[in-house]
Amino acid sequence: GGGSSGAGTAAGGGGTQGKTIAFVGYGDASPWGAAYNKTFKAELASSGVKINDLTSMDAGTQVQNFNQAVSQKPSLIVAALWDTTATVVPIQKAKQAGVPVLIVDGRPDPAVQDDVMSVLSDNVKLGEFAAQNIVEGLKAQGRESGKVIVLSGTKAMLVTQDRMSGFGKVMATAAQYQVIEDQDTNWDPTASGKVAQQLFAKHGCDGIQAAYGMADYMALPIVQAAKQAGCRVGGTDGLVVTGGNCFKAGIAAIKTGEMYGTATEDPVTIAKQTASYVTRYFKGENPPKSELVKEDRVTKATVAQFEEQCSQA
Amino acid sequence: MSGPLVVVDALARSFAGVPAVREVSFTVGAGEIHALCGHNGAGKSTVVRMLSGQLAPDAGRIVLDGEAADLRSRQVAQRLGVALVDQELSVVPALTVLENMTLGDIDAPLVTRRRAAVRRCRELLDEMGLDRLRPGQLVATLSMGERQLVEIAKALSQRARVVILDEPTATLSEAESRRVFAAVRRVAARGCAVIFVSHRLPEVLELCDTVTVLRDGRRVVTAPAADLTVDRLIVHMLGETPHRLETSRRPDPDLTHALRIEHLRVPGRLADFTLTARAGRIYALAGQLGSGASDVLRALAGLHARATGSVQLRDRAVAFRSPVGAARAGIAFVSNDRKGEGLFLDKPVAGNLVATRLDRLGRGPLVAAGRERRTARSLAELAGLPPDRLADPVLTLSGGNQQKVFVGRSLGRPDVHVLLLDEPTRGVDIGGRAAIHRLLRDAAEAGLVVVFASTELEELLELGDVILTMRDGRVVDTYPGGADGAVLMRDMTEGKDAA
Amino acid sequence: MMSLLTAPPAAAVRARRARPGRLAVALAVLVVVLLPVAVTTERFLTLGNARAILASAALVGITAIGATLVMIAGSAVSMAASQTATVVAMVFLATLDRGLTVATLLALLTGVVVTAVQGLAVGYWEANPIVLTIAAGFAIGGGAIWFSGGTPVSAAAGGYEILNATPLGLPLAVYVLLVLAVLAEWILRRTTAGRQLYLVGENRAAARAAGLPVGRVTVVAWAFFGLCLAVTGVFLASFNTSATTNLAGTLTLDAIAAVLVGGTAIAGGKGSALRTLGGALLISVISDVLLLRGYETGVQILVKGLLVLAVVVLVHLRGRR
Amino acid sequence: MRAAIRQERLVPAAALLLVVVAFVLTPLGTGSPLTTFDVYNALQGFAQIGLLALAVGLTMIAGEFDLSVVGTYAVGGMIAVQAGQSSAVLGLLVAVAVGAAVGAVQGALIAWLRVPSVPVTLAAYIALLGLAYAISGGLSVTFTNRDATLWVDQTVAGVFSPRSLLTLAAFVLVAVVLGGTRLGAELRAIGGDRRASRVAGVRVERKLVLLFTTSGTLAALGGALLSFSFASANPDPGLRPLLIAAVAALLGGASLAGGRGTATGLLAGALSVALLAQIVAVAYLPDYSTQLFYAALLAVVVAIDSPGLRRALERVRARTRPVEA
Ligand SMILES: Nc1ncnc2c1ncn2[C@@H]1O[C@H](COP(=O)(O)OP(=O)(O)OP(=O)(O)O)[C@@H](O)[C@H]1O
Ligand SMILES: Nc1ncnc2c1ncn2[C@@H]1O[C@H](COP(=O)(O)OP(=O)(O)OP(=O)(O)O)[C@@H](O)[C@H]1O
Ligand SMILES: [Mg+2]
Ligand SMILES: [Mg+2]
Repeated sequence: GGGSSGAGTAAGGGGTQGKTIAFVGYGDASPWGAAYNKTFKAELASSGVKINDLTSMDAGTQVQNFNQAVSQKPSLIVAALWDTTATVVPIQKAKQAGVPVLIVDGRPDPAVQDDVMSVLSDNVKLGEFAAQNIVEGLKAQGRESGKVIVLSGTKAMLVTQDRMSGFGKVMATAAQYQVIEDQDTNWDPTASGKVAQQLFAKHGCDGIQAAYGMADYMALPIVQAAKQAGCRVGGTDGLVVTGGNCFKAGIAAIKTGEMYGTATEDPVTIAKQTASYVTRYFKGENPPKSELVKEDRVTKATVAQFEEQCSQA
Repeated sequence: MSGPLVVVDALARSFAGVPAVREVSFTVGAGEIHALCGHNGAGKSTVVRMLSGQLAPDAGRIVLDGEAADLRSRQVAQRLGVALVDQELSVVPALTVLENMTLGDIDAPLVTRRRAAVRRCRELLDEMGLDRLRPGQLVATLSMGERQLVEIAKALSQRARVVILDEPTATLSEAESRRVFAAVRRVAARGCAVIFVSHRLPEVLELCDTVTVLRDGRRVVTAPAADLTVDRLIVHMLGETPHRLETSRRPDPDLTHALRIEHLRVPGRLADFTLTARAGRIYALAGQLGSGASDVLRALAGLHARATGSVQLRDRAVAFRSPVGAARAGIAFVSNDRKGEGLFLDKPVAGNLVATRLDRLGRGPLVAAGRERRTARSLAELAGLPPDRLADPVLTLSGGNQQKVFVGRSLGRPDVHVLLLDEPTRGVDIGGRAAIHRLLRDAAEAGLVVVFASTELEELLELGDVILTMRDGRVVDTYPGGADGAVLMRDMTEGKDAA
Repeated sequence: MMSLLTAPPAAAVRARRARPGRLAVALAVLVVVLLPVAVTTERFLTLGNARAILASAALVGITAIGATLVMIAGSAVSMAASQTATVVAMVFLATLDRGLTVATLLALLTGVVVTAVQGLAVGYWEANPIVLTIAAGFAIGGGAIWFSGGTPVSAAAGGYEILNATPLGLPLAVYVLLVLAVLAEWILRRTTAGRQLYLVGENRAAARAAGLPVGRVTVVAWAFFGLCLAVTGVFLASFNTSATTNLAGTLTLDAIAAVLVGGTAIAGGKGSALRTLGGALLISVISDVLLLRGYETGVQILVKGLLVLAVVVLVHLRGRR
Repeated sequence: MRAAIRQERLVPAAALLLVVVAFVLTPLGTGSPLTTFDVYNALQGFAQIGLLALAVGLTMIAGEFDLSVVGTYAVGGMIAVQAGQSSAVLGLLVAVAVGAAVGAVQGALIAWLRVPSVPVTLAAYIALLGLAYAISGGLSVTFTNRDATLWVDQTVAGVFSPRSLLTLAAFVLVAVVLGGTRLGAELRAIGGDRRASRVAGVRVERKLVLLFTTSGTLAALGGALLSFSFASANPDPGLRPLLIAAVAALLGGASLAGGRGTATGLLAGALSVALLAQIVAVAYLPDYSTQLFYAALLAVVVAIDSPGLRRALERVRARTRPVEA
């Protein structure tokens, strides 16, 4: 077998026929996961690759399932990680057992970065896009200064941390706009709505000019909270809101002007790219060890272009 | 050993400023069986709880074997040799007989030695006549009487110097009581001091050496049992002689208002029961525990889902397999378990009195507050309850008054045609008992069918217009009007065969 | 005549009760401690903040009002609240294309039916409510994924915006909360079913033996709870404009906390919807003060937990005889 | 009535039997034979929830319900990782000590002030969650002690790991203590009838404090071992571990009404739940099917335990066969 690119050497090459993938992804209870899983399976349906579903919804089960996958010696393990550190040892075990691993979505722990292949969302970029949306939106309103709040996903996750680093980098280039609050709302729409309500009470409409909700389903509650607090949203002087992980309702909000923009990281695109990576890998085409999915910034100007892509989830 | 084993010296205790026990003193010698008598709320159990380490006295002291004892907890009391049968049944249904026997026993080894424990348990059970029980059996599977006997056996088995029994025989049959008495006598003969609380005055006089009578928390008299009679005891307890009830026996000839019970059966409990009970009369079911008397009532009240047979009231079939069906047909039930199956103890007296007629106190789904208040007040008057207590939680009432609330709840309801009462005066003193009997008599006169079950001869004779003796789930005999107590007792304990 | 006779002892009884209990003292202490902290917090005493406190209490409050009835009826707590609200939200959004009224009715129906069925089992079968609702939570959650495939449900049409209206500056949900609280209190105090709820909750065996309609009364409480859950779900849906499986977040425990802080007895028989409203607001005020004072998330949750603990203990000390 | 004694043994035995049979039969569906690794992995799953199930189960036997264990689980894991970077044993000890203290405080409130356990432990859960957040800044904390991580999960005798063996040992210890001393009966007595136990002379308050201290200790130990195994500690594990532990305890024959349950039953319950998860993994069933299985199993527990349902069935039977000799 070829597979010189992968960490494992056993399975690469020889075509897709008869290959098995142990798929240790996010469970269907996560909307992102559901869309990803569906697309990924559909893309590989005709290839003759057998996919063993070991998806799950929490870190503990995932570690179990990862170990289970290793023990079954599949041609490839495809995994999306809930807890990056918890999967360090399982990944090392896979390496010892000669089972190649492909990590998708968020990057793995740096300790095992070199032991795996990866198709990653570009989370740093996604953070940058969010910041660009905010800076652009505020500038378009002609503001000399502005205060920004951030309601982030679970801080414990590398995904969140990477996005915040990209976000911070861009915000640093526009010093007139200042991040005044950064609250962890745990990827929980209700929590982000509640915290937003309180932040508008704390700072008043005048005290907040822009908001970043790390996913569209966290940004939309911010919009509602602002409206309920009597603050203007969008337009020439209203709140500038940006989201992420674009999806249908977010696109609709951008069209109506309630959200300034969002960014992709839609599951369908990355699922297709993963499927293609897997195919290339099995066919011995030596795909690069790590691929980044091309992420895009979505604003009113480009919304039409991404509507289709963002409406899958 | 010189002086008395137990000295109770000017013991006092109040609750929320209201004295329950005032400067009570008495002594009990080794080998003596000492009775505490008094009407409900006289303070007997409060004394017992202070002696057994459940309650701290406000004043006074307890001297055990010449040494002042600070009974801070049940454990301390047990260590000082005080064993207790509480007024409330205190075995744990979730445990086996054996586990209950050793539960909380300070002498039980920390690490269970099972074989020895089983043997000892077996002996104790046999002594109590409980040879049918297995030590490994869950207490949940035992009858109430058996549970009580297990608790008594446990207390008597502890290496105690003082044994206190608070109404141990209230749920026991005559025969079972005999066994308990024998065991108590054995314990006393061993040199224990026994303190015995009971409302059954004849048994008090029979068993005990000395009697102390309490009234309103004060000691009225202490006297040798030999010098007392039931009547004199009653005078001490009440301060006067209660008038006996004269009974009126005017049957309502109108059979259309009758309750017709045909072939009522409850698998394993009631073999076959048929009765036509007329409005205006009081039917007494005489039977010891397990005779089926109380099962007749429970089945009629809808509490036996497995009951079969046919029941008609006023010529209409009664859906008697659920309490809602029975209630809808006009049957009201007063259980023998006032706490568990009767009152809403945290709710005020007024709320309890109207609890079962809320749907009739207003228009549609609403309760009319004024009507509710008026109804509660008139019911309190009817039942002879102090009107100033209407807003207090029932919990704060004495046992007698609680029972009046329980009975009063079913009175004056046009939709109730049948009143079923299981042990209507359990744990109620003589004064309260007469009041409750009066209530039942009035209810019958007002045209209700009244059926009650009791194990007490006096009550059966006093209240029953028709007495049915029961044993082993069957009716032994029926006595319309007047019966001989001795005959009743024989029917209940031995059935007809022995006659 | 009667009142003449009874007046003195009744007064005495009242006097005995009127002595300030340990709780009155303790609650006073709490207020004395909280109040200065609150009023010295910058921006606490502003209209906007009052609005935020009310708004953030609204959804948890609505669920808690329903949960109060269930707890009073002796059915303890439901562990399936958040899953039920989520499913209702999905139904609402998915059926919006049939019009707002139809969608709302279908959503309410879903909430009531799903919850009342559990009430049937608790009321008529005497099923253990906690075990039952853990099972129901798993079933509803798992079933929702099974049917939806995990895809988030977006609004099938518009029309829901009216539910996000803010008449007089307050979100509609706040008004609904107040209406439901008053309605629940009225049901509890004035209707036969409400009064029977307390009796069933205090002593179920006694209520049964007395021939009270234990099953029916329990179902009424659960159905009302289902209605409240459904209302919560509908507002959640229109607030978030789409429903994911984690839409209702920590609603289950938040609602239970509000009911308990309001002093309703976990064992049943005692409680009040208005006090639950107070409990929801108190928790909301606490979170608000902590947020305004700029504590980080962890400290916010920690202090909130400790204060809830303090209130629960205080409330309990009063309830004890 | 008699069903009561059988139930605490019947339910766990039936649950375990059912799941074991299903587990053994999975090859029929998947076509690949079971391996010792499958058993090892199931036992790893058992190690993950076992101590939590034991903690919850013990409180259930005494008629209480400790919601806070999942908070102690999180805090225990967090502390073990932070204090155990240099010495894992030290971390473990500190975590367990904190867990015991947290449990003791709650036990004291519940016992001496007689506050019901659900309100107290719910509030404590919220506070503990906050504590875990506060001491970690809301971030997952990485455990750098690689030796400890490798040690706890190394294979022992093919199917065990030190982690699952420690968990089993805890069950055995509890079983011996409850079965061989007065403690077992006293715990059930407290759960069955608290007033009667008090009258009988059981020191109810002390036992409750001991009980909650134990449940705090077990939960913290469980959390610590899990963090060691994951090489990281997560400040918010969510409610799921608690619910699964409750499922295990209920399948283990404990009842929320109290007074019922044994340590061996709880062991069977925890093993059943772990095996079930393993079946779902081995058979590649979708993740949510575990939820549906739990729901179905709990539904059976609910049905067995519903007196009203039993009565309704009896009523139907009495009506359909009205007269019998
Ligand atoms: N815990 C308590 N709190 C308040 N009052 C109490 C308490 N216990 C008893 N009392 C009151 O003290 C008085 C004496 O009660 P006690 O139980 O000693 O009576 P008793 O003689 O045993 O009556 P009975 O024959 O009904 O058992 C009663 O008025 C009772 O209501
Ligand atoms: N649990 C309690 N809490 C507060 N006060 C109590 C409690 N139990 C009794 N009391 C008070 O003790 C007093 C005496 O009680 P008790 O029950 O003996 O009254 P009673 O109605 O005269 O009894 P009975 O009808 O048996 O003679 C009552 O006035 C009552 O207020
Ligand atoms: Mg009195
Ligand atoms: Mg007494």
